[in-house]
Amino acid sequence: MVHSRRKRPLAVGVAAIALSMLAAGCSSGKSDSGAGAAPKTLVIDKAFDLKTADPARMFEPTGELVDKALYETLLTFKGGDVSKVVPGVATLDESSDAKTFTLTLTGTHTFSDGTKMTADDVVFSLQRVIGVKGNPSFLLDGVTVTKKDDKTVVLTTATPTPALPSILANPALGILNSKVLKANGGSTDAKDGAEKYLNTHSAGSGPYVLESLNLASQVVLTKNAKYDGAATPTYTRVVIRNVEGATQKINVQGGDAQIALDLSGDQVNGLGSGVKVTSDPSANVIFLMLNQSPAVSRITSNPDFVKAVKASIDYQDLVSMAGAGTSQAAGVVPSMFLGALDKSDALRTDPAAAKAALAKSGYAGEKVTLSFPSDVTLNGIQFPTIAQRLQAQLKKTGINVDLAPAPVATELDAYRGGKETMGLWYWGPDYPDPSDYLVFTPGNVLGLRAGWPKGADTTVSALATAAAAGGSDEERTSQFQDLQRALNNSGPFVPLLQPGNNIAAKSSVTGVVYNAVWTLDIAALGGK
Amino acid sequence: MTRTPSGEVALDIRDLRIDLATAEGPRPIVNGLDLRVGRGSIHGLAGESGSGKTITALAVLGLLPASMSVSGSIVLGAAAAGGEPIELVGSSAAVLGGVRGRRVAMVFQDPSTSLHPQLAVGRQLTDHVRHHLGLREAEARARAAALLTRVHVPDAETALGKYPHQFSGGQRQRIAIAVALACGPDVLLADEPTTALDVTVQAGVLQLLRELVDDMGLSVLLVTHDLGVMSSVADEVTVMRAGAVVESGPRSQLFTAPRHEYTKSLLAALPGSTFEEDPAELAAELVAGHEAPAVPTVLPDGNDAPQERDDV
Amino acid sequence: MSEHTISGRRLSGSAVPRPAGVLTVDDVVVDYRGRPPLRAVDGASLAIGAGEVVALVGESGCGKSSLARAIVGIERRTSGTVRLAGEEVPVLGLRRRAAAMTGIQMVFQDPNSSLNPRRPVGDQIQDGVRAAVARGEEPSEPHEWLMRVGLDPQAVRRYPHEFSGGQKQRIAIARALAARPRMLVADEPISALDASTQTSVAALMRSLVVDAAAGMLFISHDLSVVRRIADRTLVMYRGRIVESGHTETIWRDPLHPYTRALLAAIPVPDGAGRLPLAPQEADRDAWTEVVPAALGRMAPGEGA
Amino acid sequence: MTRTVLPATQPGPAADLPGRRRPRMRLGRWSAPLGIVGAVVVLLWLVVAVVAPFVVPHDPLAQDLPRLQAPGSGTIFGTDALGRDVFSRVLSGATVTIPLALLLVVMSVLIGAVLGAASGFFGRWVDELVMRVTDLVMAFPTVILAMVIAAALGASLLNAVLAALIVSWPSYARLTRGLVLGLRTSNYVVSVKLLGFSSWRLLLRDIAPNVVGPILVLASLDIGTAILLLSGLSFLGLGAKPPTAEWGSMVSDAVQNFDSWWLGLFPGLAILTIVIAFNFVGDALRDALDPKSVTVRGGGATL
Amino acid sequence: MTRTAGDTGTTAGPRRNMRRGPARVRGTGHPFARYVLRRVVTSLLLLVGVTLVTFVLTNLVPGDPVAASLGQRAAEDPAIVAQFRAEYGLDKPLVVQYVTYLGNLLHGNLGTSTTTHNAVSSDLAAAVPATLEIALGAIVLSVLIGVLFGTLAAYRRGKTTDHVLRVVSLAGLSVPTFWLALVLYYAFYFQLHIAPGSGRLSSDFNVPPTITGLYTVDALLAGQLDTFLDALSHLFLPVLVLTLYTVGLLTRFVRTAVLEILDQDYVRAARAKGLPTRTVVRAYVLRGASVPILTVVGLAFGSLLSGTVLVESVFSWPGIGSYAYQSASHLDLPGVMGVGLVIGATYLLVNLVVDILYGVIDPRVRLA
Repeated sequence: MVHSRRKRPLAVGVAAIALSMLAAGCSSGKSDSGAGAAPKTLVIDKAFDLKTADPARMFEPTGELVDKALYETLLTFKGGDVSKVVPGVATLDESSDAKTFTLTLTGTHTFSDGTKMTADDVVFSLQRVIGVKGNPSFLLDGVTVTKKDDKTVVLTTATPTPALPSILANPALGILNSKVLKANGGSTDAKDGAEKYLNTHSAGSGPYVLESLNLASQVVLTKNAKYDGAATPTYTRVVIRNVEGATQKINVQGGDAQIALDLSGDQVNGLGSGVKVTSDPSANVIFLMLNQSPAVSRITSNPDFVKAVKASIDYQDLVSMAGAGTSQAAGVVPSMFLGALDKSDALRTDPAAAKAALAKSGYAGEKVTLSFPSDVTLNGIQFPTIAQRLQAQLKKTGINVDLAPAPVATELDAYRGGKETMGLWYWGPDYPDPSDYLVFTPGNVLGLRAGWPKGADTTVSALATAAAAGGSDEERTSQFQDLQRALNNSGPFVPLLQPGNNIAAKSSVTGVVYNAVWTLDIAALGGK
Repeated sequence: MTRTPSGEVALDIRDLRIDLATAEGPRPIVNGLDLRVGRGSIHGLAGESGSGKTITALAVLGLLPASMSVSGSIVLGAAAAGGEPIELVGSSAAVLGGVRGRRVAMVFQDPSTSLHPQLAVGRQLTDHVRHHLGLREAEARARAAALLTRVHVPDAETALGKYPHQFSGGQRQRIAIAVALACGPDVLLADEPTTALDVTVQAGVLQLLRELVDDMGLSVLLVTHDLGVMSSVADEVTVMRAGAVVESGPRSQLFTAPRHEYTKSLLAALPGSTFEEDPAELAAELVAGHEAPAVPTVLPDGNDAPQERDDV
Repeated sequence: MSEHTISGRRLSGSAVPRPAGVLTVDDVVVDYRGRPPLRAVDGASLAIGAGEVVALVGESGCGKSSLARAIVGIERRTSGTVRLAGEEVPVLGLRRRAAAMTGIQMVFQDPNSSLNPRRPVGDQIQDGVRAAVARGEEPSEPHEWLMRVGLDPQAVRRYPHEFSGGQKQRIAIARALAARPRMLVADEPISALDASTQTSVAALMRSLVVDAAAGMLFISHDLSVVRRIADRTLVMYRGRIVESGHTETIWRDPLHPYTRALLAAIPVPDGAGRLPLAPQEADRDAWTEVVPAALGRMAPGEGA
Repeated sequence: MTRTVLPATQPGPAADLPGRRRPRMRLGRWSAPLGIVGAVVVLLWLVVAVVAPFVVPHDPLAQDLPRLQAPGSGTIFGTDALGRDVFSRVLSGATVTIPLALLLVVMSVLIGAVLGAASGFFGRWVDELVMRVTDLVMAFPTVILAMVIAAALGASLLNAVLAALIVSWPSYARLTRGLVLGLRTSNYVVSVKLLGFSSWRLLLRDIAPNVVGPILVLASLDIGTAILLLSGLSFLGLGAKPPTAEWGSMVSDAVQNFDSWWLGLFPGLAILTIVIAFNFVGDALRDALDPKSVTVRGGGATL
Repeated sequence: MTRTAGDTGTTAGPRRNMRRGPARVRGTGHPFARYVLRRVVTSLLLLVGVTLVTFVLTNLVPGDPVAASLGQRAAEDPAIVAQFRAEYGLDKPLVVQYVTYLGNLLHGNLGTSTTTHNAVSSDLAAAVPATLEIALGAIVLSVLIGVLFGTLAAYRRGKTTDHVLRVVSLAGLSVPTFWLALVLYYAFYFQLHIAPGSGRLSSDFNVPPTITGLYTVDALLAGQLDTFLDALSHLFLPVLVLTLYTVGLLTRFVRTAVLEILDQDYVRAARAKGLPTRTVVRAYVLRGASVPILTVVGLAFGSLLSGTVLVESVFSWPGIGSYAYQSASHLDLPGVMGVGLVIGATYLLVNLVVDILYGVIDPRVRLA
C-alpha cells in the first residue's frame, strides 16, 4: 500500500540471490567436500616470522617449515636426528680432505609441473642461493658448484668444510625447477626477480605445492600430485596460520587447529587428553647482553657490574617461569651440540657475591636500560615476561633496571648497531655446529653488538682462535667448553635459558617429530 | 455579506479544563472553557499568547502532551451525512484516529514548519486521504490536484511533485489548508493561520477561509490574537484570558459594545492615531501591565515528550 | 536594473528633510554573495534628524533589516555612504569602534539573543553607560535606566533568563539608550513581543528617543504601530524605497501601488466583518515601478 | 488619546523570582540519579588513585606470590604470570591512568579551545589554516593515527598521551570554533561591539563564558574516551611499558594466559566502571547544561 | 579520542548550515553539484596531505626498515643492504622519495611493501574487504538497532524504557572493545564453543572465488551456501563487538534527533491528519531526523574503522587494522603510506557519500 514501492528492491535482491544460488547449483565451498571420512586438511598454528617462500632468501623457522614441504634437498636428515646426514635427492661422495663433494641424483624426481629434475636444476638452485645474496647465501660461502654430468654435481671448497653435508640438508638449499624460474625472472645473480613468483607458486619437487601465501596471515599447501618421493603425504591440504602462542592453545584445544608449534612450557599444561605434547629441548639460547663500550654505558662496561649482574640473576626461578622443557643455558652453545657446557659450569646465583661486586663497581643506583623486542615469542616464552622477571631479580641486589621494549623491527637496528646498554636476545643456530657460536667472541658479530671489539679480551680471543682451528670431536669439545667457561667468567653475555620446544598435536595426528632445522616435516605426519 | 448559520452546532466544548502536571502539582492551563462552533460559520478564539488557545485546539484532536490532563466535554456534532455526535474527551484511540484529519482537521500557524520539508506536496496531500478514505494513489492524486486548484494554487498537477520550499509562504499556507480539507472534514481548527504571513498575503488567505466556509459549509474554529483578523472573518468571537472565557458573542456586538473590561482594554490597546507621551507614564503603564504569565503554548519546558494518549 | 537604480537614487536623494540630518544615508547598496548574488538593498538614501522618528516598512525579505544593519555597519555596504553627524560610519571589524561612533546604537528583533545570558543585566546596561562616558557624556546608573523602561530598579543583579521576552527587549533598549546615542536603529523591536505590549513598548521607545533628542529609524511590518509613532515613513519594496514622507500623508493618500496594496490589506478591527483586500498576483508587477511623486511626501500644510 | 492600564490579575514573572541567580542548571528527572551514581563511582576511583600506593595489600610490582593463582586463595583477584597481585595492580592502575586521562583531556581542551576560538573569532586565513589541519587529523581514524605516532615516538605512556593529544584536540577546536562563530555574529556581541569595546574584551567577557559550558560537557564525556584510547594503545603495546600496572597492558597480558580469566577480567572491569561513571556524569551534565540553550540563535544576515 | 559527535549536534560542522534550509543556498544553477565537486577537489588535496603526514611521521621513526625487513644474515652484508636500499629507493633524499611516491601514486602504484614484498595495492586489496566486511556488518546492524532504540527512547522519553536504553547505550560507549572482544571470545568460543575461532573462514573451507572480496557475498555469488554460513559465523563476534559501541553512539544521537523532530509542527500536523503512528514515525519523524542521523552514521563509520584495529588484533582478522599494525611496527613505509591513503580516502569517501545523500534525502539541498 503506502510503502509497497519500497519493498520492491528487497524482493528483487532476494530473488537475485535465490537465482544465483540456483544457477550455481549451490555447491560447497569446503576444500574436501565429497571426500571420504579421513581427515584431509591439516591446520598448523605457528607464530610467523615468515619473510618469503623463496628458498634462496628464506632463513627463518617458518620459512624452513614451509620450504621443507615444497622443496627437496640434496641431502637431508631423518626424523629429528640432525647429527647424521642421509641422502636426499642425491647421494654424497665426500673427499677425505672435506674439500670436494660429489652429489649424484638418485632415481627420478619430478617437479610439480611434470619436468624431471636434472643436474642443471641443482646447479642453478645452488648458484642462485650464492648469487642473489639473500639471507642464506652465507651457507655456501666459498663453495663452487659445477655440473659433471646430467646426474652429477660437484661442490668444491678452498678450505675443508666438514659442515657442508649438514648445510646441504637445509631447505634453503632446496632444488628448484630452473626452467620455470628462468621463465619467471629467475637468475643466479643479484638481478634475480623470481621471488614474487615463488611467493605465489612453488617450483619444486616436494610433497606439497604452494596454494597461497600471505606473509602475515597464512600459508596454504596442497598435495603435489606429481610427487614421487618416499613419503606419501597423508594430508591433501595444509593450512599454516599465523597465530600467537596463547591463541594456539585455544585453537588446538577447541579443535580449530590440529597442531600448535609455539606453546610455552606453561601453556602445554592442562591441554587435556585429546592433545599430545612432544617436548624437546630447542637449540635456541636466550641471553642477556651488557654493553662493554664505555661510550654506551659507563656502568655496564664495568667488569664488576657484569659480575654483579651474573650473580644476581636467579636462574632457577627463570627456568620455572618458562615452564616444562626449559633448562638453564649453561653456556652459549645449546646442550645437544658438540662442545656444550656441563650444567655444573653454569652461572650460579650468589646474592652476597653480587652485592660485593656491585659495591666494587661503584654503581650508584642509576637506571640501567634493558632493551628487548616486545613482540618476540620464542618457543612460547614472552620476552617481556623474562625482562620483567630479570628487572625484579636485579632489583633485589639494588640494580635499577629500566625496561625499554620495542617492536623487534625497530629494536634490531639498535641491537645490530651495538647501541643497547643491556639487551635481552636469543641466538638460534644457523647450522648444528658449535662453530656457529664463535660469533659471541670479541670482534665478532655478537661481540661487536655488545661493544666488545677485537682485543677487548685476549683470553677469550685466544680460546676462540683455538676452537675455530678444529680437530677431533674430543678436542673441539674441550676447546669450546674452555671458551664458554671463559665467556661465563668475563664475557658480556649472560646465557639464561634454553627453552623447550613444545609441539602440541591432536592425538589424531601421528608422526610428530621435532627437527631442529625445519621444526616439523609436514609430509611425514600421519592421521588416524 | 450576511450569513445564516444553520443553527446546528458543529463543535460543542463545555467546561473544558486542562491541567499541566508539574513538580509543584497540577497547574491549570484551560479553566472551564465553554465554546460552540456553529455549522458553516467561523468562530474566533482571541486572547494573548499563552492564554490556552492552541492547547484548546489540540485538546479537540486529543493531541495534548501526556503531561496534560483533560476534563469536561468536547462533542463533535453529527456528520453532515448523518450519524451520532461524538464525545471526544476520553474517547478511544480508534475513535480519535477516525476523527483526526477525517472529521476534524487543523491548520497550523507557520506553513514553513507544518509541511514536511522532505516530502513532496502530493504525498502530504494524499497519504491521509488514502488512509482514511481507502482511495487508490491515482484517485487520491486527482482529488489532491482538484483541491489545490480550489485553494488557488496555480498549476496544480506540477505542484503535486514539488516540495514545500519551492512555494511562497502564502501558497504554502494554501497548501496546508488543502491538506486539512483533503478528507472533507466538518470542522477546521485554524491556529493563527495568518500570523506568519505578510499582510498582503494574509488578506488572500483570509478571503480563502471565508470562501470555503461559505461555499462548503465548513465550520472553523479560528484561533488568533489579531483582532483585525478576527474582525474581518469571524462570525462569533470568544475572548480568552489565562485559560478562561472572558466574553463571548457575535462579532459586531463584541467589537462595538464589549461588555467585559478585558475586552475593552484589548480593543483600546489597538494602535490609534499618533500621539506624544511622557516616557515615565508609559513606563508606569508597562510596569502595571506586565505581559501575561507565560503559559507554555504547546510543550512546557521540553521535559515532556509529545505523546499521544493512544500510542502504545 | 541599473537605470532604475539611478533614477531611484536621484529621486530619493531629493527627499532630504529639514532638520540637519543626524544620520545621512546616501545611496547604500547591499549585496549578498552567492549564486546568483542577491542585491538586498538597491540604492537607498535617507536622512534622519534629531528627535525624529522615521519608520521603515515593507514585507518580509524586502531588505529592511539589511539596510538597518548596513547603516550601523554590521553589514558590509557594496557602495554608498552612511554618516553620523557628518562622520562616516565604518563597518564593524575586529578593531574596536571609535568612541564617536558609539553615538549610533541598535536594538534587535529577538530579545532572547540580545543579552549575554551569563551577565547580570545591570552590568550589561553599565556597558552602555561606559560608552556614553567615554564619549564625554554624563555618567548615569543602570538602575535608573531600568526604571525608565518600566522595570524594577532592583533587578540590576538579575540575569536575562529571569525576564520575559518583552522585559528583555526593554533591557536591551535601556542598554542602547544608556550609551546616549544620537541615533537609534531598531530592527523590528516589537514583532517578537506579545500583542498587548507591542504598542506600549513602541510608544515607550518613541518617547525616550524624542526625550533624548536623538533620531530613530524604526523598522516594522506592523503599519498600525508605525502610524502611531513615526513622524515620517519609508516604504520599501524589493530593496528600494518606493514611497517616503510624512506618515499621515502616506497613510491617508498612498501614491505608490505597493503602498496602496499594503494599506488596503490591513484588516480593520471595527467589527464590521469586512474582508481586507487581497492583491492579485498580477498586481505585484506594478509594485516595482518608480513613482516619483511618492517620494519625499510632505505633511499637509507643510511644503515648498 | 487613550492610555489603558491593563488589569493586573496575576503577578508578573519577575515577582516570584529570587533576587540573584546565575543561569540555572536543570537536571533531568532521571539523568540526575545516574549522574550521582556516576559521580560517586568517579569519586571512589579518584580516591583509589590517590591512596592506592599506600593501601594496596601488595606492592603491585613485587613478584613474590605464587604465579597464576586463581582468585580466592589468599588474593582477591588472583595473581598474574609473574606472581604479582592482580588486585593491587588493578587499584594501582587508577593511579596511572586517571591522571593521564585528565591531563590528556585538559591539554586537548586548552589547545582545541584556543585554536578553535582564534579560528572562529579571527576567521579568514587563521580559520582556513586551523580547519584544514583539523580536517587532516580527522581524516585518520584515531587509533591508527595514534598507532603510527606511538610507533614513531616509541612506546611509553607519555608518548601515548602525546599521540592521543594530536588526534583529540580537533574536536574541541571544531566545537569552540562553531560556538565562537555563532556568538561572534550574535546580537548581544554585536551590541557590545557597537558600544565600542575591544575584541579581547568581547572574547573574554562575552564569548568565553558562553563557550565554557558546552566544552565542559564534551570534555566530561571525553574523559571516558581518553581512558579507552590510552588503555587501547597500551593493549597494543604502544602505551605503558612493563612492569607498569596499567589496565590495557594487563588485559593484553591476559591474552597470553587465556585460561587465567581473572587476569583480563578485572582490569577490564576497572576500565568499564570508571568510563561508564564518567559518561554518566557527562551525560547528566549535558542534560543540565544543554549546549543548545547556551548557543545563541539568530544573528547573521537577514533578508 | 573517538569523535563521539557529542550528541550535541554542535560538532557536526559545516553541515549544520544545510539543515537550516534553503535561505543560504538560494540561487539557481546547480549549487549542489558545485558543492559536491568542490568537496571532491578538497578531498583530493586532503589526501595528498594525508600522504605527506604519513610520510613525515614514518620517517621520524628511529628504526631502520632495512634491519626490519632483511633477515639476520643479510643485514650484516653491506652489499645486500645497499641493494635493498636501492631497490626500495631508500638511498635517495627524503624529498625525492616523497615526490617519487606521489608520481607513482598517479599511476596507481603504491609501491612494494618491505614487509610482505608484495605490491601494497594487492596487500590492501586483500585487507580492505576483510575490514569492510566487519565494518559494513557492524554499521548496518547498528543503524538498524540504533534507530530503533533511539526512536523508542525518544517516544518513551522519561519513562523506564528511555532510562534503560540510556544506561545500555552509555554502557555500550564505555566498554573497552579490545576487552569485550576477549571476553566474548573466551565465553563463546573457548568455554561454550558456540562461536568459531579466529580468522575469516574455518580452515577446511576454501576462500570463495574473489569478486567483491567480502567472503559472505562471494560465497553467495558462487552458490556456496556452507561457505557463506561459515563466513557469517566468523563475522558474528567481531561484528557484535563493534556494533555494541556504535549502537550506543547512534542510540544517543537518534534519540536527540528524533526528540527535536517530534517537536516539529509537521509531526504534529501529521498526527492531526489522523495518520497511524507507524506511518508518522516512518514517513515523517525518521525522514525528518534522517539528516542528523546520516551525519552521525558517517562519524560512526570513522570510529568503527578505529575500533577495527583493536578488534582485528583479538580475532586475528587479516584486515586493514592488522595490516596497519604490522606495517607500523615493521617500519614498512609503503605499507603505512598505503594504509594512510586507504583510510583517509575511506573517510573522505564516506563524507562525500554523506554529502551526496543529504541531497538525496533533502530536497532543499538538492533543489536549492
